[in-house]
Amino acid sequence: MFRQINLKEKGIEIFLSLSAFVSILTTMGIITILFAESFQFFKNVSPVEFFFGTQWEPLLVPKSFGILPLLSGTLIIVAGSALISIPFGVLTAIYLSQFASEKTRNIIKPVLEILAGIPTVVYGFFALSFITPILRSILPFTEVFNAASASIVVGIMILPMVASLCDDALRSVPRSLKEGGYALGSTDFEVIKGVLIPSSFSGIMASFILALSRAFGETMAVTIAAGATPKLTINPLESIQTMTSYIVQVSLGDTPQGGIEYQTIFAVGIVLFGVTLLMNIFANWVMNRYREVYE
Amino acid sequence: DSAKTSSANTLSGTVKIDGSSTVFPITEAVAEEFGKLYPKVRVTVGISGTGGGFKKYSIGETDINDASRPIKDKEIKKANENQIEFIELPVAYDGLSVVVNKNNSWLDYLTVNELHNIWKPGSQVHYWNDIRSNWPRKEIKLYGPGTDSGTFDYFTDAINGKSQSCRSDFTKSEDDNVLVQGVAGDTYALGFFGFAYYKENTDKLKIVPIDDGNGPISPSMESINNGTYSPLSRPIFIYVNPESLKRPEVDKFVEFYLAETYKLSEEVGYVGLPESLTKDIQQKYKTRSTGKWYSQK
Amino acid sequence: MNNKIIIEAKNLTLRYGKHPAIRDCNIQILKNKVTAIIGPSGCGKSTLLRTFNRMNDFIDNFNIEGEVLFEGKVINHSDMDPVEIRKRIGMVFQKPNPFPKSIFDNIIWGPKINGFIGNQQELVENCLIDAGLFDEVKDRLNSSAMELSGGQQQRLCIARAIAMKPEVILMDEPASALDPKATMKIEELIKKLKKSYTIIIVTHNMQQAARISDNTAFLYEGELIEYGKTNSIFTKPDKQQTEDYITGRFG
Amino acid sequence: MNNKIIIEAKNLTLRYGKHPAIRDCNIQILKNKVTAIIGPSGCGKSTLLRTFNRMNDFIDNFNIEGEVLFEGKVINHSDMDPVEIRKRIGMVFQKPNPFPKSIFDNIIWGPKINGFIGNQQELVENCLIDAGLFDEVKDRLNSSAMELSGGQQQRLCIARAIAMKPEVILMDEPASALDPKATMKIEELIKKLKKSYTIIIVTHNMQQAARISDNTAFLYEGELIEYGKTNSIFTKPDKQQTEDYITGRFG
Amino acid sequence: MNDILSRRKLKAEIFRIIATISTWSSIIILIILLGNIAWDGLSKVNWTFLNNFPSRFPHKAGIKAAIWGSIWMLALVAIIAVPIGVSAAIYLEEYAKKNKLSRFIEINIANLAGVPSIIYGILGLTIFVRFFQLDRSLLAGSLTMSLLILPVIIMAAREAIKAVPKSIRLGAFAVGATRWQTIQSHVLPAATPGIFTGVILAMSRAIGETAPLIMIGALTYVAFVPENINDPFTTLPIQIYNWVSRPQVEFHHLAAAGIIVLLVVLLTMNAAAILIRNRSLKKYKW
Ligand SMILES: Nc1ncnc2c1ncn2[C@@H]1O[C@H](COP(=O)(O)OP(=O)(O)OP(=O)(O)O)[C@@H](O)[C@H]1O
Ligand SMILES: Nc1ncnc2c1ncn2[C@@H]1O[C@H](COP(=O)(O)OP(=O)(O)OP(=O)(O)O)[C@@H](O)[C@H]1O
Ligand SMILES: [Mg+2]
Ligand SMILES: [Mg+2]
Repeated sequence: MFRQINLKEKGIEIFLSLSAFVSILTTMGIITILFAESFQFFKNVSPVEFFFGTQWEPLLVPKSFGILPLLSGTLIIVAGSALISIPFGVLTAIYLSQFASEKTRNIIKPVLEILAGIPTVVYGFFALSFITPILRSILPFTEVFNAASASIVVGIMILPMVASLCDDALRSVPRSLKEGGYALGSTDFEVIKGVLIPSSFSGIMASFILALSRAFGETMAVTIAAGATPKLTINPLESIQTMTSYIVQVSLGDTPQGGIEYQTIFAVGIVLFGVTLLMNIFANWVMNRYREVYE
Repeated sequence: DSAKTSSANTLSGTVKIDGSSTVFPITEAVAEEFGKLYPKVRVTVGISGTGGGFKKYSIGETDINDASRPIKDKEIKKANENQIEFIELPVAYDGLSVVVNKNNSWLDYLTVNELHNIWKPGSQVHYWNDIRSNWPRKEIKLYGPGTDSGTFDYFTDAINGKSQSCRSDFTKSEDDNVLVQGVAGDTYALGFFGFAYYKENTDKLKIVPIDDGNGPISPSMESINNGTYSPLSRPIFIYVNPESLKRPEVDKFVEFYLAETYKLSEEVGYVGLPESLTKDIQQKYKTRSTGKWYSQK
Repeated sequence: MNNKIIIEAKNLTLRYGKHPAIRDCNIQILKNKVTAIIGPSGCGKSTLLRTFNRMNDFIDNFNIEGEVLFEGKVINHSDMDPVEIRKRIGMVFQKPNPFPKSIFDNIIWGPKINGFIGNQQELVENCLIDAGLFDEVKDRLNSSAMELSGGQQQRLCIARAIAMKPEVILMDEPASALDPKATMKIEELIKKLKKSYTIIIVTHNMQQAARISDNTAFLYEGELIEYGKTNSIFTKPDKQQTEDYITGRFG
Repeated sequence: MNNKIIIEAKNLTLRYGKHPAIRDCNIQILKNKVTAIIGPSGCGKSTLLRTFNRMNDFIDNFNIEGEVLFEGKVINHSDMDPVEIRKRIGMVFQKPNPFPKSIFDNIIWGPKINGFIGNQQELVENCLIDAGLFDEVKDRLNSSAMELSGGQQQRLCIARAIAMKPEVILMDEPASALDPKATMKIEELIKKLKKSYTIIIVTHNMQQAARISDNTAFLYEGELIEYGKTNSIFTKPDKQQTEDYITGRFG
Repeated sequence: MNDILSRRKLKAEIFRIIATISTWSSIIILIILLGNIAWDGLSKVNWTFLNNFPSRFPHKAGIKAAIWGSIWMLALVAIIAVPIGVSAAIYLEEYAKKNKLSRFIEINIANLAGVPSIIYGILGLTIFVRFFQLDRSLLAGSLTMSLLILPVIIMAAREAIKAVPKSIRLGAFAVGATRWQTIQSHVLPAATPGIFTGVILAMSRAIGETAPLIMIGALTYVAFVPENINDPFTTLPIQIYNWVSRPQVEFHHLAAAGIIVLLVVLLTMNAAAILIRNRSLKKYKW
């Protein structure tokens, strides 16, 4: 009777582990595809030019293959949208979980989640026809297509993700901890900053990772609002291009497939993959370092 | 006539089309009309770009490819590897339009040579008065479509003599509507894109007549159709797999396409081919003559 | 001995939803005294205690009727700032609830946000010594408080509360998770603190109540049955119920 | 009286990371007896107790050396199914941890997943009565267990454990949150249960240990200092440390 | 000292005001955005629009095929991705040992969340469309989209599961529950609100994605309603994207109308999830 190993339990565990394994298969698939094609690419283009070149015009004659402009474009968008979505998202989550009444919260949260479902094309046009004119009236030298307004809409777009997930994380902190904080005569702000946020740190970080990953991979809105101009710049008021929008542009464009122009998208894909990986490893490190477990 | 309807009612099957988003509106219009006559035939049209479309076409996944540029040698090679042939059929013209902002008061026309000077690789034109010295010394802002679009491909070929050869420091956007907004919002802008987008935005933009040696001509239905708007009108194509034509529904569809394209392309903002050319093309289709044809002409 | 009233409840009725947990309670807590609240489980001790520093604000369907006064001021109105009150009225909870931080940070956090500028190390050590925890944790002040045993966590929470040097300390069964030695330490601490602080303690331990408190309140099913000098309550209670409860003859 | 050994620890060393919480402990728990584990806070009582039903499996950096035997079989190897063990060795925790479900569901859940087919209402009521909670909650069996007071929650957890009718019940300070009346009920319950069950109880309350247990183990800083008949431990302990602790003269 | 207190209180108050303003400004932006769309599109949403297939004439064009395509796809994605995602989350939180492999899977999943959707399109095209020969079918599209949103579901579900107090699990184990019984009866119900948040966000993403579907060959002109999972299909965002990029302004208005329809579909889908979430939020408080 003691030796009996529960078959059903074992079966469930195996099924669950297979589900987790799907993600590994996905990654393997992606890496295989990316590497197979970029291998061809790097036969023709030296990695030095690719990683350190400052001009990206694989489709122009003469061609140039320096990825830095795409990288800078991507980073501007990610940084800009983080600047919007993280503070606003976290503040919204705090408002929802701490200040808002149950009723308000039950209305606001779903409403915000609608923001996440609006097709990104729409955000692009919203940026172009609403945010850019405002920017241009404040800073007249802003270009019609600019990274700033793209970052802003991407920030708005991923804000619900931050807000909604952080709200859940904050709410799952046991009430006794919160009370412990208040019992020391602290204000709402101090309890939030000193007790709630540290206690739900891993959830908050997870929301940032998800949201910024989305910003990282965002395409349509950026293409429309920021143009498709690869340019090595840190000026958010200029037109730029991101890695993803380059990939979409080429894969849905008129470029013939199979040539070196087309292989660029896989090389860019690899870089994108690598950069996300680095970002995630960093986030993971931060999370493990500062995670505080309760209970 | 009753015989025709009965055949229409019984004809069934699918016609798979993919390819350029530029050609899409025409193909869609044809499919819509065709569907009224042959309700049992399922016509599907995708938009994965000329290049993406050719990839699918060249492994036999589609019957017809919409293309905003002629097929390239690489693509022919790919298709040949899979024993897939093609009949190249021009279906309409798209006039590229060069436009400036409504507030641009100084520009009357541009010559082909001036355009070349502006757009050539390594161009030294940075201010308007670099083009003509009596124009204002204001920085010129250039707008153009994404470098992988058929429009860009054709423009560079026509103006700079070699496709994809171009200066790189202009503002690009994938979406022609977006370019419209760019030029409309920028007094010192100059840009180019498909004629249909100008036609819908005449109130926001000013068209630039082009002089190729025979006097400045603005793009219009007429000037594009009769070839006087030169060199910026380009043909757009469909590529048909002769193997698929063995299926009557595909055959009927292409036949219908060629018969109706003049009328339908105008309805969706493109310019129909001149009648003489249409005849040639229909003839070519009848004889199923495969291979690259237009660019040699 | 002064007999100044520091906290007073007037006609206090406390409800969770409709269910009344305290009914029409009137009680006066004297300054610099130790007041014990005793009564069977579920009689409303915690509820009453938590009302004194507005901890019940966090319970959704809680509502309050009547008045609670602190130094003569009504504190249960929403225009009264609970932060101020809680700073002056500290609390130790029934279930230990350390913050998921280091032991050191658990104690220093309160004083720090209140602008403490003295020697942090010293403060932390003194509080730990007072709470009888110092020896056990002196080598690992920077490890997580979550790794402490149940009793250690509770003593940490006491240390955390006294680090704030409040005027009143509310203790909800602070010693229930402690062994005799730690309990004795806490009792000594309470006796020491009472010179300068007012202490209200909920306890199940009659001996403890008898040992340390000056006054004792006996609650039963939400009603304050008897309140008076601990001596007299434990030797000659007025009410039969009180006597039954104290002698364990109850129910 | 039979003296069958039901649980036995052999050369048991328990560590959190490197820090040893129990050192080289050998102890034999007798069947149908009440064994009390006493000792100062942090000495390792909970740690030891939790090893008897493999509850420490859930602590990441916990490791175990030596053997724990249940009815002569080693149970601390990973090929032994802990579920089976826990069904037969129930547990009541130091901090009450009711499920966020109704009172009724809290009790019936364990029997239900283990295939109970009898009268649910009856079982729940009996367990509540045994745990001395029935009267307080009989009108709200379907309301959430999270709304109970601390002591009520603890009694609910006891009711939950006995509903499983285990062979051994481990109790980690089950009465620390209870008032004398409830405590007495629990003690009576323990006395009643001991006819058919084996009970191991961690307690801080010397009187309680003396009242209810047959055998007592005294732990100090991770070491089993003394173990024997409760009578002799409380009247003439072998070791000085034990005597000091019991009389409260400690430290 | 009192000075400090009033400063702290001021800080708290300012913070509260900032948090409130932040929230409401997001709402206002949403209102502007939706207002913009409604202004352009509301008048176009009518029966003809809902019940017609695409057309070159704006007044005749409709989105019947796209609506059904989207609904089919979302339903399939929900069936495929939610169970797998939640299972994976459970495995990682409750079963997997905290070792190198589980760390690797963890980082891997976070990383997948950042892979741009177009790459999933390429993956879907290679694997589902070509390798498994599913063709350009609903099934191929749904499988691709499921892979795309899996990381979102997994990560949100993991956080939700992690937030369930450990003492609840211990309580269950102590009455002889197996791991799965514990998960099923205590962990999952308590984690439901968080899981649903993840599902809502993921489905919102799935409904708005265009590029990967175009990549695997979801079509744009489809004049029939898909009848089974092997049929070709189109979806709302593809149709919207197509209309937006047309030169004629009437089509832009149709696009706005399409967006309204998309939001309605999204809302109806989410409403169920939100209801469940709010119901269980009330139940699980600690
Ligand atoms: N999860 C953990 N990680 C690291 N150390 C731990 C952990 N749990 C307990 N300890 C340490 O192990 C020692 C024994 O703890 P244990 O909980 O067994 O004490 P106890 O005798 O039950 O005390 P109490 O009476 O206060 O509950 C203590 O020093 C404690 O700090
Ligand atoms: N959040 C709540 N919602 C509803 N009822 C509650 C809530 N908290 C407590 N109660 C009920 O109010 C009554 C008084 O609870 P309280 O916690 O004050 O008891 P107590 O005297 O502290 O008991 P114990 O000694 O067991 O801690 C109890 O019947 C309890 O079930
Ligand atoms: Mg209480
Ligand atoms: Mg313990």
